[in-house]
Amino acid sequence: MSISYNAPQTFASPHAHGSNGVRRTMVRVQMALLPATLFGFWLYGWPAFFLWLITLLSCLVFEFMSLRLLGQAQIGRTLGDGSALLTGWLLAMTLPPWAPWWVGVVGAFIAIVIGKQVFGGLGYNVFNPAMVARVALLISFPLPLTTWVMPLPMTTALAPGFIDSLHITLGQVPIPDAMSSATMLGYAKTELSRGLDLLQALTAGHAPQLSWFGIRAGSLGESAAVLILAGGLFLLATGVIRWQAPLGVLAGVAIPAAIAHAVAPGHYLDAGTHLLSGALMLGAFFIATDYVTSPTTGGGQIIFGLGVGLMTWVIRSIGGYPEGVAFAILLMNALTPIIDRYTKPRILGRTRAGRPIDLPSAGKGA
Amino acid sequence: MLAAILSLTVLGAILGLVLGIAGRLLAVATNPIVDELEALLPGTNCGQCGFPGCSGAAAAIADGSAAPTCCPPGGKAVAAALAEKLGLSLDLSGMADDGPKLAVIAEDLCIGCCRCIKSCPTDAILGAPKQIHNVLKEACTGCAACVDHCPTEAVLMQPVPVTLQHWVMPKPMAA
Amino acid sequence: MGLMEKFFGLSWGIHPEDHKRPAADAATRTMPVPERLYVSLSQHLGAPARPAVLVGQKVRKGDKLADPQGAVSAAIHAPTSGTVAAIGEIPAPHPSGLPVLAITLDSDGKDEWTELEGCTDPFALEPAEISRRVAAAGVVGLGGATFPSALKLSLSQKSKVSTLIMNGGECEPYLSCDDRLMRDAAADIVDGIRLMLHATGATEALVGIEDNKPEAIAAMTEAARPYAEVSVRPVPARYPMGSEKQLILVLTGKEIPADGRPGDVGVVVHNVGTARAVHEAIRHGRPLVSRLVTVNGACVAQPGNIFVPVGTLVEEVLAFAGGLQGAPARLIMGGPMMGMSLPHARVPVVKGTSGILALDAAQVAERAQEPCIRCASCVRACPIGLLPLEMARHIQASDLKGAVGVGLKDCIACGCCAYVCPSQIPLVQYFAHAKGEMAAQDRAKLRAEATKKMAQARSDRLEREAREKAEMAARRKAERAAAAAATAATAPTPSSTAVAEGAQA
Amino acid sequence: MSELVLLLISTALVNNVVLIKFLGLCPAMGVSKSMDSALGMGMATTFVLTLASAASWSLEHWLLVPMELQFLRILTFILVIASVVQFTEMFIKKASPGLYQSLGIYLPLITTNCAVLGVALLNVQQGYGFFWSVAYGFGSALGFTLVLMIFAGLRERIALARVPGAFTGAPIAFVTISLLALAFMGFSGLNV
Repeated sequence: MSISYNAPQTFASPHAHGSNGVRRTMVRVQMALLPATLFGFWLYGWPAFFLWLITLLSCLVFEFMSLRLLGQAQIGRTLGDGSALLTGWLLAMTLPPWAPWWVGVVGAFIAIVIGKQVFGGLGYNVFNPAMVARVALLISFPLPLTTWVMPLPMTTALAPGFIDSLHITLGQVPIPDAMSSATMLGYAKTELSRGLDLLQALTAGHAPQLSWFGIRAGSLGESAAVLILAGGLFLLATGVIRWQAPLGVLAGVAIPAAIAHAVAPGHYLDAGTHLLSGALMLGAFFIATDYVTSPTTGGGQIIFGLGVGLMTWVIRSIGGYPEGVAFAILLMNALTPIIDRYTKPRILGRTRAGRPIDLPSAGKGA
Repeated sequence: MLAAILSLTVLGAILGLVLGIAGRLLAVATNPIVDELEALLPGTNCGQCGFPGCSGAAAAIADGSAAPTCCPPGGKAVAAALAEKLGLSLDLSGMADDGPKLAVIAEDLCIGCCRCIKSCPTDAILGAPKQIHNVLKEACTGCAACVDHCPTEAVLMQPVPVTLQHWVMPKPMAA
Repeated sequence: MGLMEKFFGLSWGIHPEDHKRPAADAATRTMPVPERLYVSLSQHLGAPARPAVLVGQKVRKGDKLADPQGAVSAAIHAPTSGTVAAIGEIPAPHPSGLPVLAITLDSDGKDEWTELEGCTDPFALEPAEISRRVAAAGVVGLGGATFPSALKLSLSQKSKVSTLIMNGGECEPYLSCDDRLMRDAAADIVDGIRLMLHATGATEALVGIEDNKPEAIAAMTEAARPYAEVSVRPVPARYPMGSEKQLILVLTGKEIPADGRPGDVGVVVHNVGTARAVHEAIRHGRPLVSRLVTVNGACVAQPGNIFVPVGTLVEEVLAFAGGLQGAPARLIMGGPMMGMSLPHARVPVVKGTSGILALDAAQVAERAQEPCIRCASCVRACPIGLLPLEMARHIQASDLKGAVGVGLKDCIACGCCAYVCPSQIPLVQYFAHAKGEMAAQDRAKLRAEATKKMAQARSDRLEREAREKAEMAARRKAERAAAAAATAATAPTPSSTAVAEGAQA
Repeated sequence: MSELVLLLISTALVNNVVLIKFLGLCPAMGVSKSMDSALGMGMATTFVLTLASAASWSLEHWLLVPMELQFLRILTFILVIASVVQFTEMFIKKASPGLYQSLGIYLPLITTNCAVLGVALLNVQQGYGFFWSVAYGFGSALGFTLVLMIFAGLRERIALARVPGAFTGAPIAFVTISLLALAFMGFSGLNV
C-alpha cells in the first residue's frame, strides 16, 4: 500500500489548537451587553435605538472604508470578527440616548479611524477607541453630550412615537426642556458649584434618585447598573475577562469615596452612589478589561484597575467634569506600557531582574 | 546702560569660569572610534566598498561620509554591529543581502593562470600554474574580489547551499 | 484540585485533550523488518556519525555501521542483517525535507544477530564501564531530545548528582509509547533505572508518571516494590509536565538557573524508554536498533504502539498500521505539540521517533490567522513565564534583540502559547525563525572572525615575502659586491631559495 | 506640606508643560523613542529646570529688579540656562556615555528648549517666593518627565505596530500625543 501524502507547506508546531477564537470572544461580550442595551431601548424609547443603530453602522462603514484605503484583502473577515461592532456598541452605550445622529457618526469616525485604524487596526491601538471617541466628543461638543433626558419608557404615553423619534435623532426637534434631566453626577456637580451642600441638595425633591434598576437619566450603559453587572459576571464566568481589572476599578473608586464621604459628607458623594453612577460599571467590566489597551499580567491589571478607579474618583470629585471614567481609562491606557514593563512575570530560572538565579549552595557538590 | 553692560559681563565671566573649571574636572578622554570600527570590519581589504581597504572604510564611516551598510561581504550582521557602535538606528530592510555566497571555479573554463589566487584576500584559492584551481569552501568569504581577475570568467559566485544544520524556519506571514 | 492549583503555583501550562486511548490500550505489535532500511547518520544531538562500513559489505544485526564523531555524538548499528547498498543522501525526517547522509541497508530476511556481549552481574562493573557499554550500544535519550545517554551518565557522575528523575510524564497528547513500555516491560525499566543509578552514583530515583496513566503507575509501582531507592511518583497530568525543568520543579521543588543544567542542582533526568535501552545494552549487549513508536491520529486505520526497526520508512510503518483512512492534514513525527511536520512519508524512523501521527483537519483545528488582540492567554499558558505576544511582535518587526530582551532565549518551544492563542498566531514558528536567524548571525560572526584571521595571515605572509625578497636582494647585492671584490662569481645560496619557496606554499 | 503637593500636582498634571502649555515639544517628539533615553532626558531637564528656576529667581530679584534691568531678562536667563546645560552635558558625558549618546543633539538643545525658558519666565510672572519658584520649576519638570516617559512607552509599543505607511514615523507620534493631551484634559478644572 502506498501512502500518498505531501505537505503543502512547512508547518511549524504545535499541530493541535485550542478552540478559543477572537470572534467567539467578541460575540460573548456583545451577548453580555445585550440585556442592558434592550433595557435602555425600552427606557429611552426609539431615539436611543436609532442612535445605537447609527453608531454601529457608522463604525462598520468606517472600518470598511479604512480597510479599503489600506488595500487589505479579506475585508469581510476582518469586519466579521466583530471588533468594530463592539467598539460602536460600547460607544453608543456611553452617549446620551437622545443625541442627534451626527454625534454617532462623528464618534464612530474618531473611534474607528483615529482611535484604531491609524495605529494599524485591531490589536495595535494604544487607547481604547470607544473612550477616545467619547472624550473627543465631550470636549468638542459639550452641549449635546451633556443633554440627558428623563426616562420615558416605550410603554408610557409620553414616549415619542417612531416618526417623532426619527425627528429627534435627526436633530430637527429640540429636546423639550421638560424632558431634559440631569444625571446623578451632573446634578451633584452643579449643586456643589452653586455652593450648596450635598446633604441638602440630595434630599431636595427634584434630585435624581439612585436606583439599581436604573429608572433614571443617563446613557444606555449607565442606567441599569445591575444589568451591566450581570453582563460582567457572565463574562467573568465564561472566562472572557478576569477579575483583576474590574475589582481594581471598583475598589479604586469605592475606597477613596468611602473615606472622603466619611470625612466630609457635605462635599463628597458616598461610595454606593459612585459605584452605581455614570459609566463606572460599564467601564469596570467592559472597558478596563479591553485586552488590547490594558496590561497583560494579573498584577498589572490590578494596578491598572486601581488607577482607573482612583482617577475616576478624583475627576468626579475635584475635577471640572462630572464624569471621569473615560478620561481615567485613557490616562491608564497611556500608562499601560509602563505598567507592563514593571509587572513582567518572573522567568523560570531567573530573578525578577532577569539574571539567572543563584544555585542553592547545598545543592552543589564539591 | 553701563549697569547693563557691566552686569552681563560679570555674569558671563563668572559662568565662564565655573564652566571652565567644570570642564577640567569632568574631562573625558575620547577614544578614536575609527579603530573600533575597523575591528568590526572583515579586514580583507577587498575594496568592494570603494575605499582603499577596511581602514579607509572605517575612517569614512566614522566621519559620516560612508553608510554603515557599505560593506557587502559583511552583510547585515556587520552593518548592524557598525550602526550599534555609532549609535545609529538603521533600516536594514533595504540592504541587498541575498545570503552568503561562495566563489566556485568552473573547471571547464579555468586555464590555470593563477590571477585569482593572487587577488584572494584570504588565500582561499588553491592551484598552480596550468592546473585547474579550486576554492577552499571553509576559507572563502564570498567577497568576490577574484571574480574580476579571471580572464575567462570562470569564477562564479554561488549562494552557500542550505543544509539541515543551517536551515532557518521561514518567518510567518502576519495576519 | 483546580482551585488549589489556581492559588498555589502550578498555574503554567495547558490541558489539551490527550487522545491517548484507545491507542494506548491496544496490544503492542512488532513490525517485520522491511526489505530496505535507511539508517540516518544524524539520529542524535550533535555531530553526525561517521560511516564505518563500505558499500557492498555484509553486516549482521547489531554490527556497528557508524562511529561517533566528536564529543557529542553516538554510534549507529545495523537494525537487521543484510548488505550495505549505499551511503548517500536521503530526505531527512525534518520539516524542511532537506537531505541527510544515511546508510541504506538491504535486508537478507534472516534478521540474524551478531555476537552479543551480555553481562550477568552488571553491578560488579565500574560505573565508567557501564557508561562505556551504553555508549558502545549507541543509546540516546528516547524522549525526543536524543542527547547521547552515555555522555549524560558520565557527566552526572562527574557533577555528583544525587537524584535520578525518570521521565514517564509523556505529556504530549496522542503518544503512548512510554505508557505502553511501562505497562509491558516495567521490570526491564526498573532494572535499567538501577543500572543508571549505579552508573551515576545517584542515591535515589524518582519515576514521574502523569496521573492519566493508572495502569503504568500500577505496573511500575509493582516492579519497583523490592527496591527502596526507586520510587514511583504520580504527577498531575498537565502539558508540558514532561519538560525537564517542569518535572524537576514538581518532583523536587528545585529550580534550575537559566544558565545552568539539572546537574547543577544535583538532578539528572532520563526518559523511561532510555532506561529500557540501557537494560538491553548492559544485560544483553544489544545496541539500540529498534524502538516503540506510537502510530496514532484520525487517519490511521489501526492506531497503536509498534516496535519498529530504526531506518524503516514512515510509509511502511503506516502501511503496517493498516494504511491511511482519508487524506491527513498533517503527518507528524513526534507529538502534536512539539513534533515535526513531515514533508512526505518517505523519510526513515530514527532513534528519537516517539510517534507517527496522521492527523485530520479537525484534530489540527487550525483556523485562519487573525491579528493579536493582546488577550494574554499565551502569557498565562507559558510554563516559563515569558511574554510570547511581545516576543512575536518584536520578531515580526525584525527586532531580534528586543525579542531576546523579553526572553526568547529561555523559550522551550513547548507550543502552549500557540495552542491557546485565539488568533491562531503561529507563535512557535516566530520563535523558531528567530532562533534560527540568531544562530545564522552567530555563524556569520564566527565567519567574520575567521576571515579576519585568514586576512591577517595573508598580509603577514605578503609582508614576510616582501621582507625576504628585500633581504635576498640585499644579500645578492652584498655577494655581488664581494664577488666583484674577490673577482669570483657565485650563485645565490640554495638555502635561501628554499625558504622563499616554503613561504610561497 | 499639602500646599506643596498641590502645587506639584497642579504644575505636573493640570498645567502640564507639554500637553497643556505646548512647551518643550521638540524633545518630547525627539527623545521619546525609548523609555530609557526618555527617563534620562527627563532627569537632565529636571535638573536644568530646577536649577534654572532657582538661578532665574535669584537674578530677577537680586540683579534685574534692583538695577531696573528687566529688559535684559531673556538675555540673562538664556545665559544662565546655557551654562547649566553645558554643565549638565559635561556631567552626563562623564557619568553615562551611553545616555550621552542616546540623547544626542537634544542634550545641548535643552538650552533652547522652550519649556526651560518658558517655565523660568512664567515663574517670574507668578511672583512666587524663592522656595515656591523652585518647586514650580521642579513640578513642571516632573510633568515633562512624566509625559516623556508615558509617550516613550506608547511609542515603543507603536514601533512594533503595523501602522499604515502614510502614518509611520512622525504622523502617528503626533496622533498619539494628541490623544494623550485629550486624556490629560480630564485634569482640567481640577480644583486644587
